[in-house]
Amino acid sequence: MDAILLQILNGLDKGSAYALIALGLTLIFGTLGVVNFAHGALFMIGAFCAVTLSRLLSLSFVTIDETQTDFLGNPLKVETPYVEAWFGPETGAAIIDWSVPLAILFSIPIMALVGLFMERGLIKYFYKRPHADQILVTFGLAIVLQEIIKYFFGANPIPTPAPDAFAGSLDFGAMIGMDPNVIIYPYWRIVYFLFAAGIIGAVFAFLQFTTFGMVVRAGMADRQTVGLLGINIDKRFTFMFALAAVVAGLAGVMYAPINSPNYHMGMDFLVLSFVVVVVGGMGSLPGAVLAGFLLGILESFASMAQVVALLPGINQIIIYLVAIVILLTRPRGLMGRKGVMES
Amino acid sequence: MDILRVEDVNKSFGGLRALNNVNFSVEEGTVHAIIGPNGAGKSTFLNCLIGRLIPDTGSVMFGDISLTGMKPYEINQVGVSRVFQTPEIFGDLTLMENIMIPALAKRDGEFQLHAFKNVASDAEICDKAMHMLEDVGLAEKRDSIAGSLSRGDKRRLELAMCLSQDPKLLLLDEPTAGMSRADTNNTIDLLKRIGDRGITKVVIEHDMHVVFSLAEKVSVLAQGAIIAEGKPEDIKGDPRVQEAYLGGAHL
Amino acid sequence: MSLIRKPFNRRSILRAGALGGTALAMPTVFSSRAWSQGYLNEPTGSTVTLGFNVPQTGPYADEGADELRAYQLAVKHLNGEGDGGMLSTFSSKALKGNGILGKKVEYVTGDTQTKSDAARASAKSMIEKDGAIMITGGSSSGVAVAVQALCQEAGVIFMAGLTHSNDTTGKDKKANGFRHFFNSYMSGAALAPVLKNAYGEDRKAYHLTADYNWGYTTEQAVRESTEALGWETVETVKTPLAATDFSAYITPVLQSDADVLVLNHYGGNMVNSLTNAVQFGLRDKQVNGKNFEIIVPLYSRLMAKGAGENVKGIFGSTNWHWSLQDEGSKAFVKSFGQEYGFPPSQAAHTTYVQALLYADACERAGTFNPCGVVEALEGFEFDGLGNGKTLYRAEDHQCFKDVLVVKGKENPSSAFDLLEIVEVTPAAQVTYPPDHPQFAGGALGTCNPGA
Amino acid sequence: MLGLNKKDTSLFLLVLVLVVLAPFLLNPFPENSELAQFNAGYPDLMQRFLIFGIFAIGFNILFGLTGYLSFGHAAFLGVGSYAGVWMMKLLTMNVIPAIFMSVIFAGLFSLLVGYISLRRSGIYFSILTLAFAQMSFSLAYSVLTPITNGETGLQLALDDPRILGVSQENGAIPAANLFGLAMRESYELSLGGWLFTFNAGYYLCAVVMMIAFYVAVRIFRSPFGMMLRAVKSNQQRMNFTGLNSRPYTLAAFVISGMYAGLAGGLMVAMDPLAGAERMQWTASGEVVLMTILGGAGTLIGPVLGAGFIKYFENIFSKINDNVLYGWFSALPEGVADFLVFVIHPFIGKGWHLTLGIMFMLIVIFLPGGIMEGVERIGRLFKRKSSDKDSSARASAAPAE
Repeated sequence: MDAILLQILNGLDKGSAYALIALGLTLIFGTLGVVNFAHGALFMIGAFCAVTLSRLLSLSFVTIDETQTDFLGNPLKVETPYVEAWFGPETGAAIIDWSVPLAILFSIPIMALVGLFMERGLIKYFYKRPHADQILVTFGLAIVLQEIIKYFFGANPIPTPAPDAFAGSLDFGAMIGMDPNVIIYPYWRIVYFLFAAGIIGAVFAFLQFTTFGMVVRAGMADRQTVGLLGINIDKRFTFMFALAAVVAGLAGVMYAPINSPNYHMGMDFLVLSFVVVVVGGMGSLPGAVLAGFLLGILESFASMAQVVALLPGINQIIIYLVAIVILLTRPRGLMGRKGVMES
Repeated sequence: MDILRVEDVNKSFGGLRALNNVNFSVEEGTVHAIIGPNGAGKSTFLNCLIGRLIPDTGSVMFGDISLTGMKPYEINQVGVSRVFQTPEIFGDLTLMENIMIPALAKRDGEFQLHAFKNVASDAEICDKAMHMLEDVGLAEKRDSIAGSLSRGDKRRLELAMCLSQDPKLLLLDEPTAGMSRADTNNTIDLLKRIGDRGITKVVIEHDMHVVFSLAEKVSVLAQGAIIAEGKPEDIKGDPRVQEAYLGGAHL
Repeated sequence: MSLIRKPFNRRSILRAGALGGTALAMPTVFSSRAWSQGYLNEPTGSTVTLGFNVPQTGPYADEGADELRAYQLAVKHLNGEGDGGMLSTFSSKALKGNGILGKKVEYVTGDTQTKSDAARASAKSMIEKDGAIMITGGSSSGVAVAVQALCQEAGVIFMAGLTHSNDTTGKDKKANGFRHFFNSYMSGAALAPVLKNAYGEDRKAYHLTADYNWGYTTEQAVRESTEALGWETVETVKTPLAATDFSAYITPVLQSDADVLVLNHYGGNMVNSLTNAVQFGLRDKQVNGKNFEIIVPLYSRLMAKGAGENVKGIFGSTNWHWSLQDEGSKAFVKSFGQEYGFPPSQAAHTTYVQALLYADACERAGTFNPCGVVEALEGFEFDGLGNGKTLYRAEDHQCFKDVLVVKGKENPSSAFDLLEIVEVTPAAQVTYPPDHPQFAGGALGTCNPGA
Repeated sequence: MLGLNKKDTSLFLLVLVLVVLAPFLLNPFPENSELAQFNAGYPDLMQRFLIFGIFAIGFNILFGLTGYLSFGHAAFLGVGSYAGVWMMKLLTMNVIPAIFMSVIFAGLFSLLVGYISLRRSGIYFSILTLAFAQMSFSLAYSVLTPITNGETGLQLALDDPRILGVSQENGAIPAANLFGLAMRESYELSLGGWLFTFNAGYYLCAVVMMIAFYVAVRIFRSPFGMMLRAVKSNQQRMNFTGLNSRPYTLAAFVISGMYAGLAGGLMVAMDPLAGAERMQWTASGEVVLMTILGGAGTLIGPVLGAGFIKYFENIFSKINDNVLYGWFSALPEGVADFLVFVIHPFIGKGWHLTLGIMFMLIVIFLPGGIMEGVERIGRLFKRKSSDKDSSARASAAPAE
């Protein structure tokens, strides 16, 4: 029982990452009709926003300490971050400690700009091109982006811890009257889940309750008609692309403490998030969210030792298996409209 | 003798009853027109005939073959061809190829793995395609890409594609929609000419000029049901038809 | 960064005889066994070309970059430039700093991409196009085994780089291949006594194992050696290589009554699984009245860096560490540090030493002929290259030397000071008979000079 | 000739000449020159050009003609490779049975995958094939290790049975051969400063690839090929024309799967090891890139695309700073340093970056791939030589 509860928690957590990426992916597909293989790279860039900010905050000046030596026997160079010098050691250390949450603010303008440049500089020329061309050019872009990141940050994962306040974990079991230590869950993962839920809610509310959102939703349903109404849909779509980039980027920022960011983390998520989008239904926002959580939970269950003992290797293929079954029985996905992308 | 007999066909989409107990038959060798206002269910009806839609109830008999439940290509293989309202052609292929494909389908059946034959050296099919193109006056464009044709030419091409299969029954969905008067007349002439080959035709048409020039019998479809049937001149005066068209002045 | 300014001439003089414009057709020698006629890619000019095949793209690119740095340093030292590094501490004095056998050392580089296929393609191009006489490098066992087999077939020497799976010198051993790195068995054998001292004899271990070959051999080695001292293995679970979030594998550990978690993971897998395990508070847990502990059998400094704070206090084993205080290690750290500004990783040490050992073997054999080199390396005992007295065993071409048991440092003084040496396990304690069950099957075959 | 029309015959002969003379054409630079770095005329790479050429030709039969974008073709190549190595382990080192079984197994596997995946079209079909390929890869890498040898890759051993051959000769695994002619046997020809290598394996690949190319041309020009193009153009119309598109697409899928198996079989014939990574989705993506880069739906485009990518992978990844300094050794030190600094990110470990940029440029400016570029240059040339041709373009046709 508690094992199952824990796996559901795991699944929700993993699912919220899938859902956030898939949400942006399907937003871009639904509004712009573009299959964006570079979306995973946006997630990765988000994570590296966190890395960059923490590096910026730890920028240091060097003093030479004659009393100590480094590994070569030379006098030790002691690095002191500027923020510690400016705000005093304690406040400075706290600022560095909180670099991941601070990176949320830092990443929003950056991701919006990245999204803007991508859409205006490249994607907009591909609206009318075949999906294969879109896939190819965005795939090329994804490679270029990740190689640039690799050039500056290296291939090794870079630890980017959450603030100390979120270290440790919450004893869920004890809260609901079970034995202590049976169901514990890290604070940061709970934060991640809540954050994801908040972002998803905000995107939905935005689309639901603003005029802008209404136009975009109308555009998703029927682009030509909205265009005929004299509404400049292109500008709004550019905004949507930037928004999708910000959502992916925020997902990345907050993910950085969970898994140390590395340059290929986007590619690792790319295929999965496509499967999520297709299972949810191409162009369906609620579908993407639902499928994200569903696949996250299924994946968690499939990794249980008892399940693997029964079906060896199931943890490796469960997502694909689900995708195949869904596509064969319900080709439009869980919540998709009929006929989308069926060429 | 009836070549096509439709009995009690019903078709609903959600709550909308598109076809309501339709009974309909076509006599072999005749031209039968179906008219009706927009949304009367004409295209749905045709779609039920060619297997694009499956009727909820009722039967469609072609000669003594039941078409209900057959796949579109099977229906075509027994001799039913259709010209669509917006021309359905192979836009990326040349005109010759557009005709050769149906001709091959007619000769070789629904699937044939001719991976090593050279299509250009198949004299029978090439000749046939060439003749068809000449028939519809597109011979000089034989090597053009079909997608680049004008709308009128596309219609003629699609007609030629269907004719190259020597169908027993040809279904035409508004063959002159959107054409100029001159083009329309050309098409009427063309359809009359092919009438000589003894192909039974069912025409859905808006343009009464076309209907009265071609049809030997007319059925009127309104709100999913056949409300009148008879010779063109009888239909002209039928008050129910007048009403269905809500003062359709051109009657 | 130091750059060696040398025009790059492949096999320049080798073909000199044909330079007059005369056309001659000659059969090459890839397969026939006529040994006395020479051997594949015999250097006949004034230079000799070595092939450095390291991961330059993919997740191990940083490790590959460090390997390449070490190789370049080794080439410098072999050619008599720089401070000579370990040449002065090496017990064999055959190398004189004038290249190998008087020929200047040149090198070509390639990208293994950490894929068997790509690594073989890259090695082949070095052998076929650039005339490399020896191939070395790599950062995974799959690649090592695949390239080793290729070198055996082609008839060049392979010095294996980073490869920790038992199979490289076990069931997949080859006569033309040598491994300086330690292996899964040695990790288990070195760790077990230390773990017993630190955590006691009555422990219940839970293994998470990367679902591929290296994971299997490491799990087996650690399991067998810990069980031998009384530990119980509660559960072993295989995790997909592609996994990034290990929460679904970590939480069941909480549910079991295990009090030790063994992470048979390497690279990104290890960084993520360890980070996740620490996040889930495993280390703050008390089970069976004992502190819950985590063990990472194979450590590397680069991975430790990726895992950050999470490695603190966690035991593992490593091949070599820059804080070793023997003369050889000190000389190497100094010369590497001066060149590049930071201390070398174990990958750098392994590859540097292998380049030197190959060169030394050629000198001692008096030939580049792979069969001569194999003879010179088999059973070779030496000292002064770090890790104390070292033996290249003839039976399986595995290197036997001291193994380091390390632990994540609590108070690192720099970005490189992440591990502290807990114990230097003497070679005798990690030595096993060549027919040990974990290494069963396979045969060296005979050396192939490719000619 | 051989049932091809004049234009196809000349294309075929052109490819034949290129393939036969490749050892010369790919080694344009003398051995000792700095530019020798760009020579590609060594056996392994030349074999790879042809093998991936075959793979791409096959993929093009599916994607170029029917428009079905499979993201799982690498799985068939992988299955073919495994089948091939197993034949060499169990039966004989003669490559013929190995290649034969590769094609058969890949064909069977593609029949299974195709039968299921072709129930859907568009991106759903792509995802289905992707899912199958990723499952094959994941399982081959882990659970199926007893059959595939997982991470390491399936390889030959000294104690393999080899019923029709010998397990070992003088302590070595016997060489892959064609009735005694070892695949790795080479002849080298020194001409002035140039060195040319003629490799037995390469010429076996050449023969197989010419047959594969010939078959592809025949398929393109056959009624079957026309039907496949009809699938891409308008599947609706096809169905209403009395044609069952499913067996056509399935046949195309299986044929291209067999091509992939053939490529896999040749790969192990040249180098007897089958690694699981060849089944990964990125490997499938690679053949998609090859085909589109070269020009989908064209006859030789995919071969050019395959050559392009393999050249980058093998030549650019091997250029390091040391080599750069060699090139610029004549220049003043500062200039050389600067040039190396500028070029450094794009070579060696940066070859992925260069490749990514090339993809983008080609897709943006040449949607029809390299073949469109060739055609454009050709047109430019034509316009210059004779103005009267400028209007006559329409019939240059889609299938070149």
